[in-house]
Amino acid sequence: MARRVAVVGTGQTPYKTRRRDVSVPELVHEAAGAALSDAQLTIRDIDAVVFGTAPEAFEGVNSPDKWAADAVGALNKPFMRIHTGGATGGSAAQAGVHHIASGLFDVVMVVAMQRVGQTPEAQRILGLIWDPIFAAGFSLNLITTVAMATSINMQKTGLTEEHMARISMKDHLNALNNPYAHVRKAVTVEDVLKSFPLVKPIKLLDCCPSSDGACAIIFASETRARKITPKPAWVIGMGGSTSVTTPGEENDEATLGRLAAKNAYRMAGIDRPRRQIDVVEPYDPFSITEIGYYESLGFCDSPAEALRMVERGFGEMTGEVPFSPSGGVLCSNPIGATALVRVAEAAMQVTGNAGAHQVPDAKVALAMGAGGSPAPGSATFMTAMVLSSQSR
Amino acid sequence: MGSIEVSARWEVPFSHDIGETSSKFLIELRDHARIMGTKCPECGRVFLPPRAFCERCFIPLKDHWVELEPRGTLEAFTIVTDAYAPAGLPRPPYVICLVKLGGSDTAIPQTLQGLDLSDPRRVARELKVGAPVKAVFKENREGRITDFHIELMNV
Amino acid sequence: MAQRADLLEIPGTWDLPWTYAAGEVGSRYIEELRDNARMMATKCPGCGRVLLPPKSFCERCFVSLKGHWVELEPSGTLEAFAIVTIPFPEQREPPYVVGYFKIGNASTNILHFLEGVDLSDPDKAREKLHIGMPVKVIFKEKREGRMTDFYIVPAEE
Amino acid sequence: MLGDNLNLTRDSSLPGVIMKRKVGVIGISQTKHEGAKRGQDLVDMIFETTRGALDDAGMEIGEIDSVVLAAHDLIDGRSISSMLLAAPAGAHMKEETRVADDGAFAVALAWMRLMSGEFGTSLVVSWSKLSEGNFDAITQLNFDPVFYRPVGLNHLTAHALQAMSYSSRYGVTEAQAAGVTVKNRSNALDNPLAHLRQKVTMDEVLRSPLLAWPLKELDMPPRSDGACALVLASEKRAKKAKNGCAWIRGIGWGNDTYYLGDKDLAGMPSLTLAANKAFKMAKVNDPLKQLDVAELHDVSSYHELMAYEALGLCKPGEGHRLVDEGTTSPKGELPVNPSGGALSSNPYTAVGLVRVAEAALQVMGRAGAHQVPGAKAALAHGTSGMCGQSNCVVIVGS
Repeated sequence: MARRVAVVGTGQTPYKTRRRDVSVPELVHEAAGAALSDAQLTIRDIDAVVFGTAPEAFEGVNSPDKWAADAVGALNKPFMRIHTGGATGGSAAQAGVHHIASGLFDVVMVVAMQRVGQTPEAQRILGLIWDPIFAAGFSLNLITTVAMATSINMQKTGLTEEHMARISMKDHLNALNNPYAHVRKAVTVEDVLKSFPLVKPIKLLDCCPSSDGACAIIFASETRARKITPKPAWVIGMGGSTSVTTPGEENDEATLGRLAAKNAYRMAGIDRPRRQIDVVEPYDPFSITEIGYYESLGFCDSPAEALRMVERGFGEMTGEVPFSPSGGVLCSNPIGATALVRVAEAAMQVTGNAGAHQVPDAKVALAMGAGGSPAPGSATFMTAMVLSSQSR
Repeated sequence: MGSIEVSARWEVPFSHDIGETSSKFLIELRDHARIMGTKCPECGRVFLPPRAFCERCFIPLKDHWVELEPRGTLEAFTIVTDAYAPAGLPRPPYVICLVKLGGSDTAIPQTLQGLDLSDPRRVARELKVGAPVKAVFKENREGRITDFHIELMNV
Repeated sequence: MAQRADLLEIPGTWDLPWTYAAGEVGSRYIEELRDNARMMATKCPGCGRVLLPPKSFCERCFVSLKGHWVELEPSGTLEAFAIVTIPFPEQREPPYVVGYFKIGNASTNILHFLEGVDLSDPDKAREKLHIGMPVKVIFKEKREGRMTDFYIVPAEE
Repeated sequence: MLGDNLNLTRDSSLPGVIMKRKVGVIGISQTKHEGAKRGQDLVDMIFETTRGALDDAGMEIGEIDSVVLAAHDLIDGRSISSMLLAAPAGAHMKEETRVADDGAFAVALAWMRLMSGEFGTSLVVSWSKLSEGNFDAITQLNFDPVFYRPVGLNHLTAHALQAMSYSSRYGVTEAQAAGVTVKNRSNALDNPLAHLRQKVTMDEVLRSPLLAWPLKELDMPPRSDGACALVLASEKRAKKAKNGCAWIRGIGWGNDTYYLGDKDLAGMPSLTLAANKAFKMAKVNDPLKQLDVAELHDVSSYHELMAYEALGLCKPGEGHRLVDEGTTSPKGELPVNPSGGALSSNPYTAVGLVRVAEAALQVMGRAGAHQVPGAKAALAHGTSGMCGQSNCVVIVGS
């Protein structure tokens, strides 16, 4: 990158099933205001705004970014909207970094949001994403898709429902320490296994909730960052990938963020992630996802080893590399904001500002984003960003 | 070239959460036939539709309500004659206007009713920006922006 | 969540009609299904992959696949499946089996329902189904130019 | 001067920031814009266009590092549009991202990605297939469900309110606005890719059916199916381009309030903001003199006049004089929309990208029958949102 860029402030709303007390602009205004006060800046200090939100079919308003522009202080400022499905927050964060790295701006606010509670039929909205000719009409939905993939995984690797339950239990426990988390209720492995079966082998507690919420991050150039805060969180690496994921053709090179992380690691100078990364905020809307990440992000060499790591509590708060100390996507999923929340949480960890869910002495954190879904004609989007307490 | 087409229809029901500020506006309109705006204590601007925050001063306006006179001025209008007329909207021809009410600094879009639209161009010639207008409230109000419409003062 | 009387909701409905063009490749595929009960795919002259559903381009070699047709045997294997026993809005009445199938020598899988499976006891049905099991494509008598002009059933083992 | 081969551009609004890189447009492709490409699916339309841009640049897909798309879900009838449409735009195994804004904003993001030094080449692709959906119903959903949508605002009525505000403020007549349609539709005769290629007379525009006062059918763009793709490259790669290069000399974008009643609808201040940033970067202080051609996003005939004023080509309210006096006609001092503009071809989301493509073709001397002789500096404009809420300006030079 031509210029160093750092996170100098973050803001989040609490994540809830429905925020009846606010409109869309009012919801994002909360997050933007929180980020400004975290950075001790005013809206006049912001040079440009990047907005992220995924399918507008959730809000029921086309281009909700335009409606929300005033609320995020984008009046008379450069403003654009990013939308890469579930990866939106990660792509918006990268766009924010590129705003600054290009040399055109010094301080940029990135805001992302979703309101999944505006329609009773979030799954129906997600039913509108498939190819209209070859995939619509086959009752495909994200739960069915994950159920199919998980069945294959169980047959191939020895993955059990207990492994997934253990991840869910961990994330639910972590969420108890995050005041913004949507689901804040301890669950046991037994609770997960006995939770309502959706599409076998996926059960209710293997899945994320649908959340209303927003997140904002302020990025700054090196000179400005050092003036704004004594503890910037430096963006030392980032990467992304879009890949066609037609079922039947394994595309291991890009699956679960492998390529995105590889690109980010290269920029960050990371060659032994297990030793160099202290904490991970994965994009894991289903309990199965974290287990796959252990291998794809380079924390182990094989899916079988990943299962042993689950059994050892590798990603727990007291484990070798904590995954989702915030409770993760499994406990809060405001879709378009979710990947930006991962970046915000990673920045909070490396600056020691994560409060009750702080990983002690975390210096380097990885934040992931994922969007799209494997289906005929379909692509998936992945983003990875590495934040560090030290500039590179 | 291909000849096959596939039809689909997206029918999605929504229940929009409109928040405290817009709710208060609509409840005042419904229960008291009152038009309420918010006023920024810093820059002094009066917002209609009411805003929960001032986008310039970036401060909350939640408790800064002012009642607005249901009278004001015509700022802009269009006479809609296009055939597109989905359910829930007036049948063409009809008039959409922007009006400032009760000294608000911002204008609100509304329907302008009570005009003879048999010759739209004549109406367009005769309607003038700045014309005095009034809000006319429905008898049976439901807590919707359509609980009132606009008419010219001298009609 | 307790309902607050001071908070209103505004109902709204989206009602958007769409007419999607299937295009040259999609149309030929569907016409072959409808008129000739044939399962056609496109084959990339660059990488040799056989794409089903057929695509008009290869995303890897980034070349057009128009005119590069191959006919597939109407049989194959079950590659992934889910037995759905709960209802999803606007979707098929449960129970049903949805899955991915490798047809003929295709490199990619096609999405479809698996019919002809006794689902009165889903757990028993699950035991009977396995990845890799042979399936066959059955073309309907009356075909209308839709993906549902054929269905897939387990082949006799 | 714009034509100068400047290696350093100092942005005086940001002390200390020096832009060391240069980015150029080296590959361009557009579809023929049409009312309904019924026989061609969206995926194929995007693939053909993207492939065309690569061929134009003399490049293979393997040489592309970055892909930036511009697409709207509700225009495409796909709820995560790029999930199905990124692959035909060349994004497989690439670092791809997408703006849900006009295509000119995708150029802005791609430019930043290249200027950051992270990427050396980028595809920029945008499209719309308006024939597949109901544009009136879709654009009604752009308005909030509480205050704006229930009183009948959509793409047409909102822009009619703006056109009315503008014409009543300055006394702009229907005939003066109609002059824009007459000019752009006449220009389209020289553009084989244009959707509408029939000349219209002043009388025909004035007599066309009234839609929403003061907008008549021929004040408004058609609804088109079409796509556009560009290849952008940093200096080193751009210099090797097969068909030449249009250097991006200046770029700027800006946003105004959403609330139509909060702003002076008779102007487009965010276009002024965007243009001023681009002018500063490109060292333009007299756009009428320094620019040779402009491709503006003419949302309606009135909006082209408003854009002249926002760009500072004339005083507020005097835009029509540039048409009346022939200043913006093909042989005038600053030809505007020699391609025919959106009034002749309107692939909605892609309109701003088509403007950038046309501006680039002009400074490369490749605009064919609608080439402005000797064009060295060109301005392109795209607008996003309703009533000119967001605007982006790109200035390219030879």
